[in-house]
Amino acid sequence: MDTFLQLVVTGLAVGATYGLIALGFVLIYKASGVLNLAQGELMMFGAYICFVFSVQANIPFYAAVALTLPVALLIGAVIERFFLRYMIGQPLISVIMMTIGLMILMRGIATWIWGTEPKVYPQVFPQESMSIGSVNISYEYLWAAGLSIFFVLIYIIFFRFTKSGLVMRATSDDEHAALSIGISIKKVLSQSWAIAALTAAVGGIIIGALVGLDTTSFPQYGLKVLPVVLLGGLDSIPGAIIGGILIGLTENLVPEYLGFLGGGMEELAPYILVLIVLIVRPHGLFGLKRIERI
Amino acid sequence: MGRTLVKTLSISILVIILMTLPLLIACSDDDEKTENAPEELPDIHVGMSALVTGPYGAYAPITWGYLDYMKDLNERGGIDGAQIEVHWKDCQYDVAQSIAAYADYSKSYDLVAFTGMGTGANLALAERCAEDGIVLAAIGGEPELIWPAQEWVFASSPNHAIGALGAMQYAMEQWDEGRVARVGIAYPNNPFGQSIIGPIEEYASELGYEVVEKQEFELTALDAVSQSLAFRDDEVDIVYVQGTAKSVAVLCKDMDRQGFIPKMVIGPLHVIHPAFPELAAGTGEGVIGWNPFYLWPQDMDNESVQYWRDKALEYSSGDIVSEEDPYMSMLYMWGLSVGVLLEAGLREAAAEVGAANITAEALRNALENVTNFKTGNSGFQPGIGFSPSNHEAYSATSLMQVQDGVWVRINNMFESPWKFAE
Amino acid sequence: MGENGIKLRAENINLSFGGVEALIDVSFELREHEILAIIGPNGAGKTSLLNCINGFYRPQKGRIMYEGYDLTKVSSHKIAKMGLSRTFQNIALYTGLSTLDNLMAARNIRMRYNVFAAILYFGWAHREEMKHRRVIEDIIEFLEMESIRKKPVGMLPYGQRKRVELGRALALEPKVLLLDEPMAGMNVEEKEDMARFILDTYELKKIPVIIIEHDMGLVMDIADRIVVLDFGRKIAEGTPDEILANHAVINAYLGGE
Amino acid sequence: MRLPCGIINKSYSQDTAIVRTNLQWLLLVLALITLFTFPYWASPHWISVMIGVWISIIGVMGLTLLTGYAGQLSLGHMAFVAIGAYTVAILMSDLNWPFWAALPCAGMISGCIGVIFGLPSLRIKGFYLVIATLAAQFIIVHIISRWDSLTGGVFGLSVPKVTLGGFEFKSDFSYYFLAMIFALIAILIAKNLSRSRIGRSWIAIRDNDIAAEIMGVDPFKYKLLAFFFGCFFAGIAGGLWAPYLRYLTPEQFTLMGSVWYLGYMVIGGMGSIMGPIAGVIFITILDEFTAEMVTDLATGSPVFAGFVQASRYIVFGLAIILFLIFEPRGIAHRWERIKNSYRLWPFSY
Repeated sequence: MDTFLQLVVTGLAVGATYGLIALGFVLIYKASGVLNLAQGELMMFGAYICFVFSVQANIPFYAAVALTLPVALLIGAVIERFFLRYMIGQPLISVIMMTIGLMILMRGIATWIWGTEPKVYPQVFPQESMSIGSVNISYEYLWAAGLSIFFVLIYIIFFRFTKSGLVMRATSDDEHAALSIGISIKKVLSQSWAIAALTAAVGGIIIGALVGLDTTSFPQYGLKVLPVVLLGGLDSIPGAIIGGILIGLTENLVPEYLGFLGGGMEELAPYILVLIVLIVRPHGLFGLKRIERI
Repeated sequence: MGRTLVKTLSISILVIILMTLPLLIACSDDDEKTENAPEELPDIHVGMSALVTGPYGAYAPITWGYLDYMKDLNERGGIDGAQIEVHWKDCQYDVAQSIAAYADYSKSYDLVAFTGMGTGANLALAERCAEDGIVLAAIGGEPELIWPAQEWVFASSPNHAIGALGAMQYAMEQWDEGRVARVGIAYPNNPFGQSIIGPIEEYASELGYEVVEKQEFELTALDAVSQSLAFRDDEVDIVYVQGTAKSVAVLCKDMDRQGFIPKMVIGPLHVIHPAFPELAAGTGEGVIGWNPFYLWPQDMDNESVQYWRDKALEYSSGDIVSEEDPYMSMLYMWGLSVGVLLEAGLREAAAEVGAANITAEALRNALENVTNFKTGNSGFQPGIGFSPSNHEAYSATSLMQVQDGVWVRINNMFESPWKFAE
Repeated sequence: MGENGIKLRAENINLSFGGVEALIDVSFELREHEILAIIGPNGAGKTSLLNCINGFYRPQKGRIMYEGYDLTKVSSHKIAKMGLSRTFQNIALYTGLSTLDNLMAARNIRMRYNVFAAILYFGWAHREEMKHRRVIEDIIEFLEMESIRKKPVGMLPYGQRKRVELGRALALEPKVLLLDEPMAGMNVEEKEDMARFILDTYELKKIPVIIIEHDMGLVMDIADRIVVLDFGRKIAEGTPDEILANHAVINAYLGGE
Repeated sequence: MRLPCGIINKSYSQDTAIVRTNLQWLLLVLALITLFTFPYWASPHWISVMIGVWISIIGVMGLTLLTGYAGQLSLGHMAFVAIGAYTVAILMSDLNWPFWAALPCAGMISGCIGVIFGLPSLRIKGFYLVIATLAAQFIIVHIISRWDSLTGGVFGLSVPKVTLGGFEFKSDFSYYFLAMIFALIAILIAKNLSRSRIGRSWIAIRDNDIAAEIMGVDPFKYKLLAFFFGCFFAGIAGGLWAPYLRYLTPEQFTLMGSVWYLGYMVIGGMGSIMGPIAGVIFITILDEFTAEMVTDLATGSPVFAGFVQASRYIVFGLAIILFLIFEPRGIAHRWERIKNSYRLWPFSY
């Protein structure tokens, strides 16, 4: 029972982080209908920029994070303006290929600037852990989960109550209708990429604080959350966080209780789970199911 | 209309350039060949499927080390005047690309030796080399390549299992609790992770400890709670983690948080990265890793290390051998060690058949006669030697430990006590 | 064949999406030889009714009888094989294919050669392709589409795409033709052409036609009978003259009380 | 497709033929002569590169049928290549089957497993389907790397050589012909499928799946057929890789490999048979070029090692991005346009 609780707590915390990363995918999908495979690279860039500020420029960590966010916004907007803008109206799969091109280019630039050696943030989160009964929860995971949930709440508020949020929601709902009431789609696209890059940067910083940075394995965390995105539904913000938590739990509980199926089940279990869920609900748990018309 | 025309033209030109590229490249290859033709002694050709870019690009210093060693060897006069020509291509750890490079070089030149990067590539190359009769000068790594000794495969430095066994021996020497020590292994499911399990388990019966828990642990895992719990529940005394600096740090942190502190944590040579103590945030204290070379800040005044430090700056690879980055320096040395192996074999072969007549067959036979070979500046590793039953250059390692947040060498090179080869 | 000259009979169709009721208790019948128009304001459920006939929507209640089968229990592509063919309100062509191939794609259900023949192509498959090509060329000629035969339909103007759709529907060799606003968004000239094609088809092939159309003048001209839908209910049925005189219809259209 | 002035179709079969004009016949014959004599005049380097090209063309052709024609996005194609490769390897080494019997088996097994992973496509559409193929990628490679007794686990297994009568396909020289002939057959089969009722039905499903079903295309049958052929081709490609590499390890079949297959297809142009051929050739040449560049950079004067390590990524990434910006519909599309403008020259109407 203790083990179970311990794993549940870890799963929740790691899952919340997955959820935050998944959010980046969802934001871009909602605005432009594109699955951005370069999300892991956006994460890496955010994390490294924060590294530059906090370690190389010796700025206190939280100030460094605050400085990173506008840079990340800018990176997102620049990528949209100079790369994705040319792909408007092209077949979707070409657009996905564009994100693959970006993924390779960004890896190259990061390797060029920061090399392949692992880098470490100064100690960000307290290393101690808190004990509740027999369950140890490390502050590190608590912080990661807390920050993730904090950001998700901010997004929900942003989309509910701000004008830009409303405009972005309107656009994702019906591009033509949005166009006809004078919304600039280009502006919305650029905003959503900027916000997605910001989300990715926050996710990258959290993961960087958990396990350290490098240019070779770090981008893999981007693709690792694909099942999360699809489980929650490609266009659902709460879906991203709930999907993240479900996958986090699966990854932690499966090796313990289904370990007899062979090692490494934690890698497969998310995919199998998502596949089963999708067969029952083809648009994910919270994805919008549109009535098909002809 | 004008715009589409420009677009059409530019694309057509691009296509034409791309179509003619192969021709150009093919021609440039020919030029190189004719340039080198008027030498008196024929060149000795060796090949390499190198690793510079791609997802495993972190291992690029190995390639630099190897290339620099060959450059240095040529500057020192080659093998009795015969120059060595290295043919290499960046294969990105990819098996198919490595095979293609091998097929190309082995067909185009009279190769005496080839070097591959990556387990899959080396295992595949071993078969081809054996068939074609070309020496495979392997870069450390995989015990599967040399245990048992294959006719054409020679390893330049100790493999993962040798290091692991050396570290286990040290652990047993320190063990004084008067009962059988319980060992847990965490490993990723790839050749790097799997290759140590068999040897450690077999070695256990000899040294009197017991492997009680084996946990899979991915190199990119975000947390290691379930592994930590498993080790805690099984009351493991010694944890062997086959991982990178990052993944070992994740495990150390999570074990610490679960209030489980094993007597000893041992990692492979990848763990002795200067960033590790910081990555593990204080929980890495006392972790042991092994190192097959004499190279650490303490050893920077080592004559040989000094020599290579200068050479690395002079040649193509920049500031690689330095106090700041001993891990990169170690990878560089790893590459150098292949050069040492080849030099040893080629010198021996030249003595036997003359530098002009060195063939792959001659190199192979010569290598098996090498004993305790050291070049003037190869003091970064023990002397190397081979026998028909042992194709491993040497099987000595030294151990490093994190003390007060930095890696410190805790013993000198010592011969790993136990070999599969014999 | 259907009893008493009835080709297709819809009985008490009820269809709802979530809480929204799209069709409520709609019944009608299509006779062996007639053009039946379905009219009604936007959102009255006209297209939904056709979608039910095609098996794309499954009504919660009711049945649609055709040649002794209940269409609500047959899958869409089998319904097409049974001879019900249609055009779509928002053009639903295969944009990546040429006009010719769009029509040939519809011939799929009449082709017999199997996968292995397709792999070899020469021989059986080729012979059959050529046989069907002849049929398609007749339709192309009939609809006067020779000049756009090999153009990708994605590049065609709106009016021509509508025409290609009609051609594709005819390529199925239908026994019943369902046309969903075939003349929407066309100019007068194009409408006249299209009306002529529809009437010619009707005369030539002797098949019943269901047509959804907003242009009342046109409907009155070509339809034999009219069914009027409003908010998912059938409010009237009859000959054009009867419909013109029907109060419920006038109310629905003019918003009277 | 437009024809040069003066060419008149006299029959429907003439109108649908692949090779139409004398010039085309001439080009075809010249191309075939070039391909068949290639190993006699090309350097060993380019022969080995071309073997890779031929085999990749087969695999990418499968993906083109599945994704380009039938519109079912697949991110797990490499896994089916792996099935083909391991099937051939195991049949040849454990059961001593001849290659010629093992290869069709590899295709069939790969195709059938592809159909199993294609079943969700009947309910899941668009990007959501990515997960089914992604699951295929992970599950299949997972099983291969753990079924030690059959596949040799993570350490892999070696594959015997291909023999025909007494002849051994040992050198690249002979293997080139083997790979090329299978690739040419694959191209022909793909072309035939694409212009038959099956290809048209696939495009119908891709362009408008609802209309396709209402107009009589059975989505169940044709989607699964697409998965079967897509994976069958992948299996054949794998089956040809195995005896060429002569050693298989699970790490050869990565997710990035699958992503690259998509890359070949998109760069070449989806939905055309020319596409995969052009895409594979373009990316392979680019790859060779960047590898050459790394060698040049590193053996020249002292350079910044970090840049060398990054150079291949940067050049490759930039090339793909620029290509997509200027020609998002792929090389095949550009080729068609060049051809058309050439044919109409000087009278463009």
